[in-house]
Amino acid sequence: MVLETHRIRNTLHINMGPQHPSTHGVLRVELELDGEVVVSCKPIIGYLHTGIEKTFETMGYLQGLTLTDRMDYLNPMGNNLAYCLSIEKLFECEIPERAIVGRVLLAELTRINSHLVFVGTAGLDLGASSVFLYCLREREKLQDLFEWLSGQRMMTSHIRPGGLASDFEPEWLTACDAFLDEMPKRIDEYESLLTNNPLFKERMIGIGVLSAEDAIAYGVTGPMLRACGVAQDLRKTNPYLGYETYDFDAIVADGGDCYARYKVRVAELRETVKIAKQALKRLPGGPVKTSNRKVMPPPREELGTSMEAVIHHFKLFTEGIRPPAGEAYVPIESPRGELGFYIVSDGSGKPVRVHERAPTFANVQALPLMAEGGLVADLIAVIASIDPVMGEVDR
Amino acid sequence: MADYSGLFIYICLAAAIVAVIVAISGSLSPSRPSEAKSRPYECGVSEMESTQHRWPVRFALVAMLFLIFDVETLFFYPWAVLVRELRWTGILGIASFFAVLGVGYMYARARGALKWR
Amino acid sequence: MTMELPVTSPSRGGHVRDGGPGFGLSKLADWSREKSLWPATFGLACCAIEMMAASAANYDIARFGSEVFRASPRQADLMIVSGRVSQKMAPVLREIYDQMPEPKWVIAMGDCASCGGVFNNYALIQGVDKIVPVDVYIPGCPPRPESLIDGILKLKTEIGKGLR
Amino acid sequence: MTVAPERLQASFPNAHHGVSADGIPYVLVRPENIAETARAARDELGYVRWVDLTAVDEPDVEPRFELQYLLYSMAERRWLRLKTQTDDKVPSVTGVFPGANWYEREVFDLFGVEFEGHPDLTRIMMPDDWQGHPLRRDYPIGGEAVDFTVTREILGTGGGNELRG
Repeated sequence: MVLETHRIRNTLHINMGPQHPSTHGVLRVELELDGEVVVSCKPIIGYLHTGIEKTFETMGYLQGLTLTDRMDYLNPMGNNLAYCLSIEKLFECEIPERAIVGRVLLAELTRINSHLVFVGTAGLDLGASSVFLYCLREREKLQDLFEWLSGQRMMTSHIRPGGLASDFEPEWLTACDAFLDEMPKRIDEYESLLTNNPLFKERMIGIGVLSAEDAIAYGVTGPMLRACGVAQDLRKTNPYLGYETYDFDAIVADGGDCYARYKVRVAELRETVKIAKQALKRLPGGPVKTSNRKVMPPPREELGTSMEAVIHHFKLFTEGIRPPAGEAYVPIESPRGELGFYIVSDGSGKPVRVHERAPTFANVQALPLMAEGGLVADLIAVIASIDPVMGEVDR
Repeated sequence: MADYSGLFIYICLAAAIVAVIVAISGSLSPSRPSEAKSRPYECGVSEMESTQHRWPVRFALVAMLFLIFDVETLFFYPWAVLVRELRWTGILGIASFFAVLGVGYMYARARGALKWR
Repeated sequence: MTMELPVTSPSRGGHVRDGGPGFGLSKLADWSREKSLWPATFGLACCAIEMMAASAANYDIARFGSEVFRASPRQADLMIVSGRVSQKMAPVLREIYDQMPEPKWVIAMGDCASCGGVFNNYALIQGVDKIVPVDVYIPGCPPRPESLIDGILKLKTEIGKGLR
Repeated sequence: MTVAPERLQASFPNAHHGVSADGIPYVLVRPENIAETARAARDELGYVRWVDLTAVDEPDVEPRFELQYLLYSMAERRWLRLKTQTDDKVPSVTGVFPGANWYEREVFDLFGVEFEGHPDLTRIMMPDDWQGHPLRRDYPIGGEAVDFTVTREILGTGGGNELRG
């Protein structure tokens, strides 16, 4: 057996592929390793490309709403909200006060839902498997609330263009209040497990450092950008839904490493509970659906009396909603960053183009900046700290 | 000849159990070698390149250090079982054993053998 | 892009009952295979989050022997395809399936894995049974953890009886 | 929320200006000087944060693709949209904004717009051997016809596959 001599290279070229326990979905990373040190790391995406933006163009606007739930499946109501805000901006339609405050409440509850999965999986990736079970215990309570409200645990589609799908029941509000009262104690539990755990700190502090300039130039947003010391939170810088009237502070940490990102997200969990409680307290009465008949169908009882309502009802349910021609992009602050739907409409029932500005698409693109030079085990911590959701990266 | 029959039975029993387990699993599990199964598992993507090439010596160093200190803990077991009977002489003996290896550990740590970079 | 299915018929799910040495040993084998079905982590999309919820404290599929999610296909005997399978992911899924030792079974969790679901377009494999033989299809988008447990239990009873 | 168009008009005299329905001003420039416009927007006007790039395909309009670049100014907390219209070629802006790398690869992959000067212009979403650019309007939606009994009777056994193209 002739031992064929081949080029002597001292770097090992391996593939941390789509099916990997700690790539948070189907992210593939091609690694060039010199021993344990990552020499070059090239993220490859597309393994969950679902052609959602093409499917939008074959559906009406209201049907497209169900697609938004499945893009960032950890933040379904946030996606619905961004989609609806862009459509309502095209319509210039007025949303009743109760729907606005209700949307803030639901968006913040979804933020808790998403950050709980982050804390759970960040611990799980670094070997702390009990935190995962604690976090998902609270998340189950939250999902029961969502299911009670909208009938679906995850894909709620509860925020519709023009308001909400249905009103809040008083008992639901009290149950939600009880859940929010209990959350701060739970967050202390998670913090007691992870935050000052020497192993956790050893694995996270000083790992995967990202400078503020790189983050801004690469379009990184959300907790990753705030962890680099940049106070960029759309709820504060470009408030929507009346966020300027709520008293909370945007968490900014410096250091730009994995631990700073973890701290920003956990502190944000506490702020989110505060906002949700304020939203619950100030939830006004009144309808949750807009009176603009081009967007929302008239209530059932009105159909019996006014012919005009029947015409609106008929047009809405045959051609769907038809926003005036134009383009709109109204971003929100999703748990991962700036999330917005760029919708181009030509006045017909089907959109010309719906493009989702996914925050983690830019965040994952910055992975090589953080991972190169570190060890392989640090790459796992960096991917966990990015908290990517491949559903919205690959769309 | 001191009574070694106990040890002899123990060894036969161990060998018998192993033989039974191997026999049952060998006969029951269907073995269907296929071309895909022989390929190395690399997270689902077919193998990038051959893996026969040089890898850094640090891996060997870490393996040796592990071997030494793992075997060291092995020697604690017999002492731990008889800790009461051995009393002070036992503790003295194991302390000296531990001290010698402790010095070795300190030296390795001071030389930075444990740090990867 | 459909690949040729393996020689074992889908109803067998790749586990060919070769009879074994009679006197009930194969019955013992079926019983033991049923009791500890170790799933391979094949979380793709939203259904993976529901699978995580199923393996967490509230629904806990560990009660049925699926405690540990094996990362490598070598040690797994059940592949739960949870999520949508894109064109780029199909050869990877097929490779993982091939690298799993027999006996192996496949659960298509959710509409996207069973039939492409709401995404009837160019990007997805319309149903994972186009590339691997599937034993249990679980409807739902995403299916509740209870329906995942129900699917696993149905598969277990079939394995126990040696039908699959 | 609209920036004073004069300030924009001053820095980009020969460009077409406007404000979209969402109040974000846009500057329509010719494809060849998109890079300079981006550099000017970043350096002079302070739009330092890269936000988004996508394309809109209008098959019956002469320059088929309209590229939408979205930037954000941290100081003034405002967005700015740069637009260019092209049929196939556009210079890449990865020199000005490194964040544009994946976005340009995605537009190349799904629309087929070439970005000259892009470090690694390959497919990012679709498999590497994929034919065609899916997000073009003339690209069929694909998938397969759902085999309802209704479609089977009306359209014969085909079940409406020809609709799918």
